[in-house]
Amino acid sequence: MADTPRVTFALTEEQEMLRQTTRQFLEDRVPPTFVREMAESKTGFDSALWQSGAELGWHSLAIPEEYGGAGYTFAELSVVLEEMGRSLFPGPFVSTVVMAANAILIGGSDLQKKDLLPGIALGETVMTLALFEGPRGAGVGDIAMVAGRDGDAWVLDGVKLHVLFGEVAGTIITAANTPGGLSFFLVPADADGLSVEHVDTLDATRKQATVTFSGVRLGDKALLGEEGSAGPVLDQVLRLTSVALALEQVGGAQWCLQTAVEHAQTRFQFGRAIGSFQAIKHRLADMMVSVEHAKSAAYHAARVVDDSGEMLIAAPLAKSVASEAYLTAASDTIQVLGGTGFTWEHDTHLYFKRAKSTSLMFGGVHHQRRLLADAIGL
Amino acid sequence: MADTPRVTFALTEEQEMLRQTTRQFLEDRVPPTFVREMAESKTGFDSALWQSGAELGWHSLAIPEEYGGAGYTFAELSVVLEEMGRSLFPGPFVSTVVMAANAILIGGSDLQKKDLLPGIALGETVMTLALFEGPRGAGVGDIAMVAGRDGDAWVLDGVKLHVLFGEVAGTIITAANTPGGLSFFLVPADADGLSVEHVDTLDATRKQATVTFSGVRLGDKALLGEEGSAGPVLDQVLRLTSVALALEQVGGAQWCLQTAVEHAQTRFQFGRAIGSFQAIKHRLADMMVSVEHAKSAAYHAARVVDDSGEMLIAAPLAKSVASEAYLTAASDTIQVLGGTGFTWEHDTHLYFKRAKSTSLMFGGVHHQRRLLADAIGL
Amino acid sequence: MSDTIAVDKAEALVTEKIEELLSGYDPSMEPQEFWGRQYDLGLAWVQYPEGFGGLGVSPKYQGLVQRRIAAAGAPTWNREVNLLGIGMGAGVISAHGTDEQMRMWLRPMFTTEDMWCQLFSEPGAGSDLANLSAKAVRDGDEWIVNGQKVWTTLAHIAKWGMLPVRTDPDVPKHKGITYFIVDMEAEGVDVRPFYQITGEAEFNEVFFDDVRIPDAYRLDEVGAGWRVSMTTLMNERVAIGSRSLPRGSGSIKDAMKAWKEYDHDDPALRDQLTRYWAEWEALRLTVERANQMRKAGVPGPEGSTGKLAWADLNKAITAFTVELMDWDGTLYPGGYVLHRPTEFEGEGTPQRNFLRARANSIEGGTSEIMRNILGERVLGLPGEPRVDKDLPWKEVPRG
Amino acid sequence: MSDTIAVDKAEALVTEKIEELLSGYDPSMEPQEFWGRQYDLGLAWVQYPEGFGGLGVSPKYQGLVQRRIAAAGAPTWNREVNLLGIGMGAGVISAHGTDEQMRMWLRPMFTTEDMWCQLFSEPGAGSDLANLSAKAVRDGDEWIVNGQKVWTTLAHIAKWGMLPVRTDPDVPKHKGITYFIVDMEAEGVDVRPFYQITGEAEFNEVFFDDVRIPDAYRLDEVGAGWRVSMTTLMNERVAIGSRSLPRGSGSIKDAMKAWKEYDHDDPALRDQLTRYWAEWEALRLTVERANQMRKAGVPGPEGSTGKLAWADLNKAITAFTVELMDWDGTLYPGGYVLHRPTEFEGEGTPQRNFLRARANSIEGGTSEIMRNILGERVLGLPGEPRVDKDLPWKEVPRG
Repeated sequence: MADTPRVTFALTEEQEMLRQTTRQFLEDRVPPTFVREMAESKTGFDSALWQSGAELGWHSLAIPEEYGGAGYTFAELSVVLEEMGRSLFPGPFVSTVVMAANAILIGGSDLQKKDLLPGIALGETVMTLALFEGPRGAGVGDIAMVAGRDGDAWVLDGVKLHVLFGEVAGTIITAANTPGGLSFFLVPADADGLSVEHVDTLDATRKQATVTFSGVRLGDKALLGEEGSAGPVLDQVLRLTSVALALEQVGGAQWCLQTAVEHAQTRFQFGRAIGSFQAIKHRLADMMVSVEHAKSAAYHAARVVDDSGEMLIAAPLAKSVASEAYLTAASDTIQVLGGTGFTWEHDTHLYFKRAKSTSLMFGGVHHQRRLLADAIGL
Repeated sequence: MADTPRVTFALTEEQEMLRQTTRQFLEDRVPPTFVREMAESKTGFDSALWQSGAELGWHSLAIPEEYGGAGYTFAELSVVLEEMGRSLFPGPFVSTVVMAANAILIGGSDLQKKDLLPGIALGETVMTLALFEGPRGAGVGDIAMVAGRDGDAWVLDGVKLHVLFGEVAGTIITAANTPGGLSFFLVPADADGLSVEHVDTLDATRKQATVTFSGVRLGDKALLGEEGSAGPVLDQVLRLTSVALALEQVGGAQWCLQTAVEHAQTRFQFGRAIGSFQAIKHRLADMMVSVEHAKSAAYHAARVVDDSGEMLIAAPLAKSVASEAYLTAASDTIQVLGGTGFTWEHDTHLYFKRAKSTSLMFGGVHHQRRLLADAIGL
Repeated sequence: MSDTIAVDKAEALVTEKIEELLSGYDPSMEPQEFWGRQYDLGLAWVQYPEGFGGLGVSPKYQGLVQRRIAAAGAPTWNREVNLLGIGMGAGVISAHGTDEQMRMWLRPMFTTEDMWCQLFSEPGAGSDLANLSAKAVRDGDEWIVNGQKVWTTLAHIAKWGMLPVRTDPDVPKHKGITYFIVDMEAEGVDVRPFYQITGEAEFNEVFFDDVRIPDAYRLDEVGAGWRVSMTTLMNERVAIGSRSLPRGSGSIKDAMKAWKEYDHDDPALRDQLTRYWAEWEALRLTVERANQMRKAGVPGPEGSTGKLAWADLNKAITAFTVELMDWDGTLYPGGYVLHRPTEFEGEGTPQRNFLRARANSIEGGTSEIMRNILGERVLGLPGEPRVDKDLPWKEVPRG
Repeated sequence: MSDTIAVDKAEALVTEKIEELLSGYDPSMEPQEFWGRQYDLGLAWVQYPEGFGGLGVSPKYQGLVQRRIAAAGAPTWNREVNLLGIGMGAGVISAHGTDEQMRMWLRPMFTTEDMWCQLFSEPGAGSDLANLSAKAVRDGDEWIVNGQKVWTTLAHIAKWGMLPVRTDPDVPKHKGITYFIVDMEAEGVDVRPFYQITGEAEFNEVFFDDVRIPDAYRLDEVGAGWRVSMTTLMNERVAIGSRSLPRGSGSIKDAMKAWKEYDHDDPALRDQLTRYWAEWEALRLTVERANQMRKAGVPGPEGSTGKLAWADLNKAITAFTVELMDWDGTLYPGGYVLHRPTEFEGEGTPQRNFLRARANSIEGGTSEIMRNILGERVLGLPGEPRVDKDLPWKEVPRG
């Protein structure tokens, strides 16, 4: 193993300020009532909110200046992602700004970057990735769709499942096997033969769609980057996605901890605040420990995104540790809240569903640990 | 899966009396001071105690009357095994009465049974099985030693590890591969070319030896049963051994629970008995739950030993569940006792070492669960 | 010897009554009619006195009754339909009620004509049930009730409710409670659905606004309500913890199914699934052992562990099942539909079962309370220092 | 601006002193002599005042000192040799001692000429340290001490001991304690080995029989001993929880080694090992983050979780390592030999490390106490009702 990179955990003043303004904005604009509205809506997308986020600079943070971005790093973006997790931010941010933007940034031609990234940075574009065809979708090996050749055209036939916010994406980047290997195709949402169908989700704040390709014909320009180049790009994008989700999880887990602690301080039973009982107090202490560990793993990962060797370790580490911390935190928060935590009315179930759902996306904890085991030579 | 057998858990009056007399005897004759004496001794064997146990009928319980036994069942033997676990009974009881006796009973010829079993029933014989050659010893597949043929003689060369109480066994039943398959050989302790070497054990109350065969020559009479017949016999013997160990574990776990509860009732800190703190109380409640589960699994197994299909499930179930219950109970008892539990002086560490050691013998919990998974069709 | 004769006589009596019941059974008969006959023949609860659905014999014969009825294909599911009545209410009424009360309530409960519910929890009284603040004030031969109850299962279809309320706020909390049976159709009773994280309103909130209850509907003495409530809860917990199931049924069945359906082969997941299978089986065997020991009259600690062990394990297994579904586990087929079931909801999708199971460690006594009970009543560990036990109820701190 | 100048000046001063120390270093020099020079140059604890082993500058420069000394190949291991002195005692003496006391104790402590031990726990005062009953009675300018202490690390080679004792049994327990430094060679001090489950006597029992301590050896006021003890414990816990280790070192290294040595390939075990690796790495990163935040002056909750998380994880990993050894894990090479180590015992066989780790969740504050501290001091949860806090110590129930 190479030397372990030592990252600086403390936020810069600028990052600290970004956290403050982001949190403040989300508290004002994305209260639980709004989250519920989005959950109950079909698309889960609010264009005004989307535009406001872009105006605050969220979308452009990690996009280089030459492509219309602000030229900051993933460390800045990570602050926003954590706060989004804390507020259960609904909408296609991860699929557009983390997944699609990085697929383009890593895999696209310079022309494509110049063409596509400014729209993402400005909040004009919503994109997503349509990757997997079955429930076991976590990596390149899970993609079987083949792009056929008909004259000058690529022809796509097949069904892609679990496409995040597929209904609101203007462009869907899909992956299919071509003679040259796995390739990414940029598919406009209005392409002939493309249909997008809503599916109901456990976490109703994060929408999914089934995308069906029925003889969708695309020109060579639709190829993102070179034909056959998508495999390693996708690997990188999935690692970044894992880190992004881990940061969200850290934010959500902190909401749970805070909510459970506040309840334990103020709910009285047997003439005492229930937080004075060791059964509750010790559970919350353990919750704090695991949330702190998740933070460390996620913050570390967010600071090594450019170190491809270290990312093989850092990304699955972050996703597995943060998944378990969030799941436990959300589940234990329900328990600490008692009956209240089991009601539709209280917000905890929204976090609980997010926790479970996020942990399963792009490979659950067992899958993440397999990746990690490979990386550490086990 | 076939219908689940429904066993009767309640003890008969006779079994209940057996439990009382066994417990009383063990309290009188096998107090912790005696156990420590045996642990510090080289052989861990006390012939007077051995003889007394035989006089109480322990050795003969599950041996058929035609072979000099009392003709009871494993259910009666299980009562004794549980009480032995509770008192950390030192000595070659499991290796002789469970392992060797059943190898003979299941695999021996009628003549061999008539010849060998009465000695076991009477407490005149100490035997053991020498099976495995490496740390991963849990089944037929882990035996590589080959018995060569030289004229009329079988010639054994090799090293058998982890032979329980090998130093005090008069006869060592070993397993080696012959042209006909895996075969058991009865080897007298004084055979030429046989050497037995003491090894130090984590649980000093259960001795082990390394047994080296250097050109040990044996006649056909040394074969236990038919040549090549040992495989299925060993499978059965190992399942019975697992059940016997599970019963011991249940007895030991109950000692831990009782010890921890008594300490929690009488140790005061902060002006209160520590058992009044939820951290301790809830830990003990959980310990009780897992001990009760272990009991159920072990008692069930002890009552289905003659149902070969059910034993495929019941034996690994019992060993895996009882191993985890005992390990947790012993570990948590140290924690409840605090510093006291960590001293050499207090008996808890003897149980803790027994718990760990027993869980690893003949396949740890992961191995047991693999067996169980196979049996339930996973 | 005379015992044996008595046993033979009792068995003969029960058998005779069963014959009579079954000889009159006709598959076209309404279940309620059949259960009425069963009650009248003393076969509802054989241990109850004659005239109250019983024959005054040992409860062990009830098993015989149920087996014979089931074998004949006659209906046996009234307990499931009216669980809170037959499973809990009957025991409480027979232990604490007058003959007149038994006569009034037991038969229509058994036939399921009258459904029952249990009005215990309040917003401020969950684990600390004795802290309840719904109150009743005496007015001649009646009591006037005001207050709010929550988590009331099936209150919207129940005719009768078991209702402990505070009748004296000036004495310590356990001493000022009285237990009533309330007519859920009485004026001033308002039942509202209470939606859970699944979107179902299996439970209700019930508001009492000057509801009048005749004193004749009081169970046991004024101020004895805590004792009566404890009988009810004990019955509930034993009922939850002693459900006997076949091997491999319940939530582990869903997990095994998902393992096969999703064509898994990862040995790490297999090990975890096997571990759950083993724990579930050990729990099942423990319930079986406890039931046997209870019937044999030698109940041990194994009888009190079921509810706690089941809650944690069911939560874990349902969560693992959804994990086995990978991306499919992130779906919720049909979406969340706020609705109000009219009977106990059966099993649903793995995702729904996973969500529903979150309440297992809360409903019917939280796992924390169960651990206190096991620690104190079974293991004999001392209680905690109490700040609320001897104070007048109205002076207990409430945050 | 002036801050920057001050910083530059401090750094220049420290650098100058380091140059002086290292220019006088000669590899043949005895470590104790070198440490004496380091002390005299103010490089022992740079933040302490001049004349007491320091230079009165920010503690952040100590890192520079240590790095330079290590780079020069000069000895740096005095902290490990005299951990209880340098790691805990120094902080307590500098916070609560007089100039005279600092002069007497700090230098020989730093050079390791005088070893130190900590005499806190008693048979009746473990988690409840404030319940201690070893007592001191004043006799003119001296105090006479009687009582027993346990779990005293290295008491048999220590010159000085940190000793809180009860000086007033008539006030509540936290108020009647006074903190002394005791000469372990004084008459009436009896140190006996206290064997642990590994057979080692890393700890001792210490008996005090009319031991006389000059009043000049008292730290802080009479009755202030609880406060002084808390400073000591806090130092200890932070020390345990903030040890910074390279990735993959410590107990996970043994586990990885066993995995390879025993040629495992079962993916279920691999998953478990990877899980431990991940938890260990997350703990390591948390310690690193906490240390960074502490140095940056913005300590957060991550700074208090290390001891608790480490204890549980180290226990689990050492147990798993032995599990990976299968039958070999049932051996104990060399057997149990009751003996008394003269310094901190290093790592041993996996089996020995497994046994030794059992104490991790007990020593230096049990995990239960650590969870109380995290819950109350970090999360702000209320304490439990206390029956012992306001009573005179002698009236507190003791079972």
